[in-house]
Amino acid sequence: MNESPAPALADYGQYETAWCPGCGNFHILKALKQALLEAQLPPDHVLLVSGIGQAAKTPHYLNAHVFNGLHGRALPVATGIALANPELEIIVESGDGCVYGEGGNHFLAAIRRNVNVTLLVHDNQVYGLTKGQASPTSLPGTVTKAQPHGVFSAPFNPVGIAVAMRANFVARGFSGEPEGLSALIRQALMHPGFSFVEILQPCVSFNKINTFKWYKDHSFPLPPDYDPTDWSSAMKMAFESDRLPLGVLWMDHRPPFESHFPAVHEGLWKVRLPSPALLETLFDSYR
Amino acid sequence: MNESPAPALADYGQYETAWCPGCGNFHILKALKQALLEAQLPPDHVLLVSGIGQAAKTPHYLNAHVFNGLHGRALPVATGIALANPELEIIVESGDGCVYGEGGNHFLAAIRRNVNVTLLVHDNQVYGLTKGQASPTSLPGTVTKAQPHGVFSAPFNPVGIAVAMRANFVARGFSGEPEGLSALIRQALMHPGFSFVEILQPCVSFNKINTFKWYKDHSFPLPPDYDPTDWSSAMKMAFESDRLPLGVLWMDHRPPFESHFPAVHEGLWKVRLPSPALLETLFDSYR
Amino acid sequence: MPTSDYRIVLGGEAGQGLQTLGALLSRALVRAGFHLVVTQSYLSRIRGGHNEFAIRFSLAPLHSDREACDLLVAFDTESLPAQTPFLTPESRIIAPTSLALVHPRLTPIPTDHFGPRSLENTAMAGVLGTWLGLPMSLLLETLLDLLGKKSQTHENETVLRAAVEWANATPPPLRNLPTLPPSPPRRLMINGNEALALGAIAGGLRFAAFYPMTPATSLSLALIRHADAAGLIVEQAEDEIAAINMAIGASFAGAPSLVATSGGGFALMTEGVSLAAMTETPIVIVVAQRPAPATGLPTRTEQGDLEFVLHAGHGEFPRAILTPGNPQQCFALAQKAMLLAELFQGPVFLLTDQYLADSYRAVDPFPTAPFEFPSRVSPPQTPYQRYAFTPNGISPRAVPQPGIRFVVADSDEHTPDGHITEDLEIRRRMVEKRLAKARGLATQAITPDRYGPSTAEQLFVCWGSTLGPAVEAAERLTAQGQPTAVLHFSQVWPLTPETIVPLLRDARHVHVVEGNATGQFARLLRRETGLDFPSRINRYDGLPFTPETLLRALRHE
Amino acid sequence: MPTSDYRIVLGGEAGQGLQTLGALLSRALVRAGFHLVVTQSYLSRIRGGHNEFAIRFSLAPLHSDREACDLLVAFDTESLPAQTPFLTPESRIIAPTSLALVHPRLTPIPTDHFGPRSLENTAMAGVLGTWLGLPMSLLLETLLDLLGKKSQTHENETVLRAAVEWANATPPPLRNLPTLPPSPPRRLMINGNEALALGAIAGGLRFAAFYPMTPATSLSLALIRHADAAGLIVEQAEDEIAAINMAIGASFAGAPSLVATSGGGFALMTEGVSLAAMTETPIVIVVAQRPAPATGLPTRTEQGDLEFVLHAGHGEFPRAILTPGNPQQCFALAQKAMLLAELFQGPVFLLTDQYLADSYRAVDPFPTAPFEFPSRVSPPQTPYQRYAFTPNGISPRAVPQPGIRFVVADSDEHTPDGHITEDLEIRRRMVEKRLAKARGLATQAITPDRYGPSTAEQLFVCWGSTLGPAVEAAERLTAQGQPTAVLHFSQVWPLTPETIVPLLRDARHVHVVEGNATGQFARLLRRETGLDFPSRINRYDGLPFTPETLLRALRHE
Ligand SMILES: Cc1ncc(C[n+]2csc(CCOP(=O)(O)OP(=O)(O)O)c2C)c(N)n1
Ligand SMILES: Cc1ncc(C[n+]2csc(CCOP(=O)(O)OP(=O)(O)O)c2C)c(N)n1
Ligand code: SF4
Ligand code: SF4
Ligand SMILES: [Mg+2]
Ligand SMILES: [Mg+2]
Repeated sequence: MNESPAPALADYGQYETAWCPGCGNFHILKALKQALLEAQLPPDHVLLVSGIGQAAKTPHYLNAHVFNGLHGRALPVATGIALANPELEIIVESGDGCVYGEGGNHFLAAIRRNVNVTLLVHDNQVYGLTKGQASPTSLPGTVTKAQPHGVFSAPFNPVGIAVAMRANFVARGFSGEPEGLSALIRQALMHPGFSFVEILQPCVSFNKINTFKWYKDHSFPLPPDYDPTDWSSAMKMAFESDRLPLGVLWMDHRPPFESHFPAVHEGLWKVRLPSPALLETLFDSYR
Repeated sequence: MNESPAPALADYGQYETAWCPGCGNFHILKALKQALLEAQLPPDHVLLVSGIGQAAKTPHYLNAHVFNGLHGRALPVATGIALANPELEIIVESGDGCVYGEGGNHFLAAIRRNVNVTLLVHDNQVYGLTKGQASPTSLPGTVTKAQPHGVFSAPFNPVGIAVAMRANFVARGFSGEPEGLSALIRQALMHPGFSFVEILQPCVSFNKINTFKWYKDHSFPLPPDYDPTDWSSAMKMAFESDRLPLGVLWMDHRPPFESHFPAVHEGLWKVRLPSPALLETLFDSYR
Repeated sequence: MPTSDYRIVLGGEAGQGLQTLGALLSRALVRAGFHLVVTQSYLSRIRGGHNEFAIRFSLAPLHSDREACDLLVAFDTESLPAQTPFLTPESRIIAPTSLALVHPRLTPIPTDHFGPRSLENTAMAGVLGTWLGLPMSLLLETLLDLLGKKSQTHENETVLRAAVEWANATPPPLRNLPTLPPSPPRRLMINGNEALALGAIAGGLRFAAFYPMTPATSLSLALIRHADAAGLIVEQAEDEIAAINMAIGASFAGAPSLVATSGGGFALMTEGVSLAAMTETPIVIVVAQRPAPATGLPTRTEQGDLEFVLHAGHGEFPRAILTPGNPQQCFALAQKAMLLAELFQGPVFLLTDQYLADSYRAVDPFPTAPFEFPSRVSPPQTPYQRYAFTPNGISPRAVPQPGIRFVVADSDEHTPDGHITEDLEIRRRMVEKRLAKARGLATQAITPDRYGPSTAEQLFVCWGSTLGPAVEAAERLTAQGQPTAVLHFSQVWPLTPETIVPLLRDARHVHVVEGNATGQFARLLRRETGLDFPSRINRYDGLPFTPETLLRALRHE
Repeated sequence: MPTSDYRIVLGGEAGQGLQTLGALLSRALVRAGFHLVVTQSYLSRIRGGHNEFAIRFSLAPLHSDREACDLLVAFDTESLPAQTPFLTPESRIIAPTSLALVHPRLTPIPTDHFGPRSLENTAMAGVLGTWLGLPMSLLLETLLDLLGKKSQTHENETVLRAAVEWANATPPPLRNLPTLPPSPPRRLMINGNEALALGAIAGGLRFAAFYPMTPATSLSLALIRHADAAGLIVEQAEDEIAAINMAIGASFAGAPSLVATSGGGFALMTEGVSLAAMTETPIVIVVAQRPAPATGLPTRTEQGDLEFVLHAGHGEFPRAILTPGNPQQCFALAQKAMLLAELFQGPVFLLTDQYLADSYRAVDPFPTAPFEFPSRVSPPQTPYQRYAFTPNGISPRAVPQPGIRFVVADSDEHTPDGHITEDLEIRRRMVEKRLAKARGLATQAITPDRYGPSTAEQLFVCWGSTLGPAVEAAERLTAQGQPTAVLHFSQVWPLTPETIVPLLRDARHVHVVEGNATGQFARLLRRETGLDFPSRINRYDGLPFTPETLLRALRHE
């Protein structure tokens, strides 16, 4: 697929952002570019899909094709794109509110469907862009303007659910460790089918609990001998909640959804009108 | 709460249904009435909420208060009702398409929120009312008019996900064993917080794979010494897929969501206009 | 009462094989060269309940069903009371002997002599087909085609043969039958949804996503049947929101795309409609109406969502709404909708209803003449501006692919290169750019069709599926010396007052005919033309208009 | 240029404490007895970007903001170019010395002499407050109230005192200041969303569900602040679909309920709107508009969703749409909306926009006069029919509770007892029953308010938040010898032609003023009254109307 010259870091561009100084998103952006570079994916082969939120602004800050859609709806858009043009490297990038809140049903469906898409969730455990309400991953007791007596709902464990559903590739990274993160993103990009990287991302403006330091103190790298193809140990790791393991937790090798459709491979995006003869055949099925 | 005389089975009424002869729904309806009777819940203390589908017609076939809402949206309706009037015994009754398909996001949120509602899902692994398309629980390879080459998506395991999310009460019943089922429903009704009973329900018209016999052959009762308060064995059981365990898989005792709100207990449903003095106090917060 | 055509009503419970019998008979009638209209009345359940399948056939083209029943074929006891209002002294009734029905004009059919109860419908097809004059070979061939790869072929054939033999030996009780056409032309028996599916394929469709909802599901199922042959992908989504967003994604990537749903599912899509408009992504949205609000009556018909579809989606943007009146228009307008969406890069609607979706007609094969699809910007074009300002608001379209730098689409307000902006001067210009496309859409608007004598002083104004009943009612009135015409809108938006007003001003008595309670189209006409038509004929009990409803409404005026 | 009022613009980056400074100053001005209008212009980001906070205050009541800037307080370098078009020769500029701004009429303020950079805004408040004539005690008390339980109280006080001392010793550069009012009345400083929240509470609200969306979120946050005192539950839902369904559930169970959202979130609620109508469940839906389609401009204003809200939801059913023009109307109409929803048992809308939602006014305390809430059927009533047929379409309402047999609500078409039916005669009657409520709603419709001389030949017609700018523009025109009036619709649906047409026919020159590009309300007026007003004044760049915009539009006509 790659006919363009090998990309350099500069090809991914450099843009002014609307993020707060010190925001965890900066490192994720950097890690993403690094991963694209290492995977040798030229920007015009990459398509970024996002929803709405601070995380979801990421696609505007590097060179690539972009579809920045509705809050919560990036995954179905990416599914449609993946079926229409499987030659593109499709990355979905959004926040915890977008993917696990508004878009929760699509998260489940995307795991089940297994289209060849990489999902990067910037999980800051808060709704950043709308100024600090609780998100599905906020810890119980978290006090916000919208939850003045603290959060009462149990937090959603995206990594746990993804492993439990045997998603094709499940990893957790930390924006405070961009090197490791970029390696995870690269692996996710290379893995066929649906790949999911949950990224711990400090929000310096609205999340005073899950800070850089908190994440540092509450995470650890998976041991070197960890086997991500062993589902029962993956389940154990994925449900660790005191300290969060970082790395590739689980991978499977289900055939990507697209592989079931011959039409995908000719490229649905290449408009092709049916011949009169074909239409007549279709008509005949109504006689 | 129970001020009415002890109910008799006849109090729950007897109605003509629109179901196919032989449908698994009949036994569920029977088991539900039996459970209400055993739990000594008079019909006017019971409120049934449903979505749209064959299963979701159940509330029309017995005596109770009813809100038969939109496809997929029974759980949020029930949440609102539970907060407005916690005196009512609230039961949500719908199909697999309704709860895990259209309503998937609410299923996740309801587990996290833990309102005092009992959810009964009639899981026939198919969309019955719309004539036989695949549902989220359809087995891979199932051929339907809408999936002529068979289902490609991985099936959703509702019981697995509910246990993984530590839902407050998780059980699986089988409409072919109405006695056991009614006992499960009764336990679910008595358990505070969110209780979920997944019910295996043959659809004789559209599901030719998961028949009565198939369910019989592919299920087994949990062993008598099974401990539903041990999460790791619950996880193991909940992810059994060759043969499906029947019984209470897991229970927890998180405080119901309602318990966090003092206003719930006075009853939001009793309309109460604020006094002029109270309003003046509120006004003063804007000076 | 015209005698050149004949109408049969099959009545019975869901699950009794009514549809198979109906399909077999009507298909055989079409193959024999008859024109025909088939309507179905069914309940929202899988088995039981009284359902009806009505076949009206004729040598001459038909516009619509009618009410009178020439032959009632009863499989349940409810059929008789249900149809009694529509029986005439000439009407006849047949029923399996086993039903033990009693009626002076009844002929019982010993269907159980020909085979098992489960094949009663095949037996009835043999008897009835023969009495209608259809040759055994035609009945058998049609039966075998319908059974397809299903089993029991041999058993069915035996039953059919026995029934035909008996019928040939029995004096037919039927009266006033049209004679068999001499040389049968090649015609299709097709319903509105199937015709829409074929039209969309002919218009370049490559991707569709759907969530099942009556009466739209059968459109997606028709696409699925043709998917392999036509190179489509049709995906059942987790919900309607996913369906429209998938289709928008596929379309952004270059695949002409469609979604089909009914009112409640469409309600969930309205945010996506607005997204398609903002990102300027082509999409065709089929809304097959049924009685609402909310779940309403899933298997019945209504035209209650016109204003909703016209204004669905937050913010302001152009759209087109096509409202075909019969399967021929379904095909042509679905093809046109695909083109309009691609040309104007935004949402285009096909607004139909259960009646049109489900009722079958015999039609000549649709035109397969070459169809021009707009071409796209191809690489390299550096830098590419997805939303370049142009006088007509249409920016040259590229789809994301290697070599183009870059195709960027945004649901936020954006600069011409597609990136998010909060510059308010650009905002203003982008609003104007998007709205400029309305002018182009207006130039492509379909002029309403006028049917009936040019001298008519009485005019039925209608849209969508009411075409047929209105035309037949007008013909009957004209024949009775009350010259009546029909003005049918197969596109209800945009409306072009310059062309419409003269057509409306001509008539002295205008009746706006709509399958809703509040007269939505009449209101829209007033808004757009200033013309107010106080005479409204509305139906909102879930049944389609018939010519007779219109005639009665005029009498009661 | 009126001199009886004064306008200050604070300009700076998000995160610089602009809002705290603005809140402190404006609150102190209100406590001092001034009338005031505060508007904010901010970007969709948390830090950085040029934002503005404008305070216009006066001894006389104010209707609206205006454009000219009497004093610019600059915290960033972008403030000066941004405000230059609005500076007059009398205007003054102040800025922290550290910004090193250069301008002939600039007075630099040595804010870093009074405390650390992080408390620059407190320092500026001390200086500016003093120069505006506000006593130290008032500034300090207001500061402490604002800080509330926050820390740094002591440090802030020190800075404030130092700044006030310096300002007292420095000749004030400000010109043409209004004098301090003699005896300050008790007034609230409140924005549209807060007033809606209070009005809803006064109207009996007990439950609200929401999903955050600018500019609606602050309404739910205001409810949350008052929840414990007023005995409400306000739940953040997993999405907007859940929000409206929760509210419908709570309302069905008896709790008067509300949801607040903006266009995109509302799009997701439209199926729920239809559900509320079909189940006849009271619900108040607040739609705070922002520029669309799709995500659009989240922090800006527009009136682009009128037609969408008017027709949202599949099927036909009555609704009311209230469109308050200022915080007083927000309070009164939110209260009325709660009542209308309960009386007519269905969806009632409050349609506002970012401008009204976010801009503050000084208002007299709202009326707390007793408010009558409809009573409900209480047990026992056997058997209870939720949807009993009545002449006005309103069925006596019971809520589910022990003793009542049974309260059954259904989204399918239903019999009077609430159970699903496919009987088409009942369908027809239920349609008529639901629609009958439209007549009752019409009797309760608010007549539009007319402002200005009765002799005026020129009339601005407007709705919602355009009230203020229109009234001020009309006053200025009238003062300039061009008698102009305003007809403001604080309810846009239902419209009652009998009352409206005479009000509209009077004027010779009618200009329909709307914050959208296509003139939605003008179209609606034509549809409902037949009157067509070709003169339209539209704004759609994301900014609110100002009196000046209207005057300029007239000059360019
Ligand atoms: C349908 C809809 N509902 C709500 C919003 C408002 N909204 C914008 S971003 C956001 C939450 C963002 O949270 P998250 O996805 O966690 O992203 P973050 O800003 O934290 O990166 C919300 C609720 C919207 N744009 N659309
Ligand atoms: C918004 C919406 N989408 C689609 C439908 C159509 N619909 C009705 S029932 C149903 C599926 C029912 O499947 P399930 O929930 O499994 O119930 P079952 O009939 O199998 O008991 C669907 C898709 C609808 N009523 N509303
Ligand atoms: S609000 Fe939080 S997530 Fe958003 S840019 Fe600022 S620090 Fe980052
Ligand atoms: S279609 Fe299936 S689920 Fe529905 S009533 Fe018939 S057997 Fe039961
Ligand atoms: Mg977040
Ligand atoms: Mg099902």
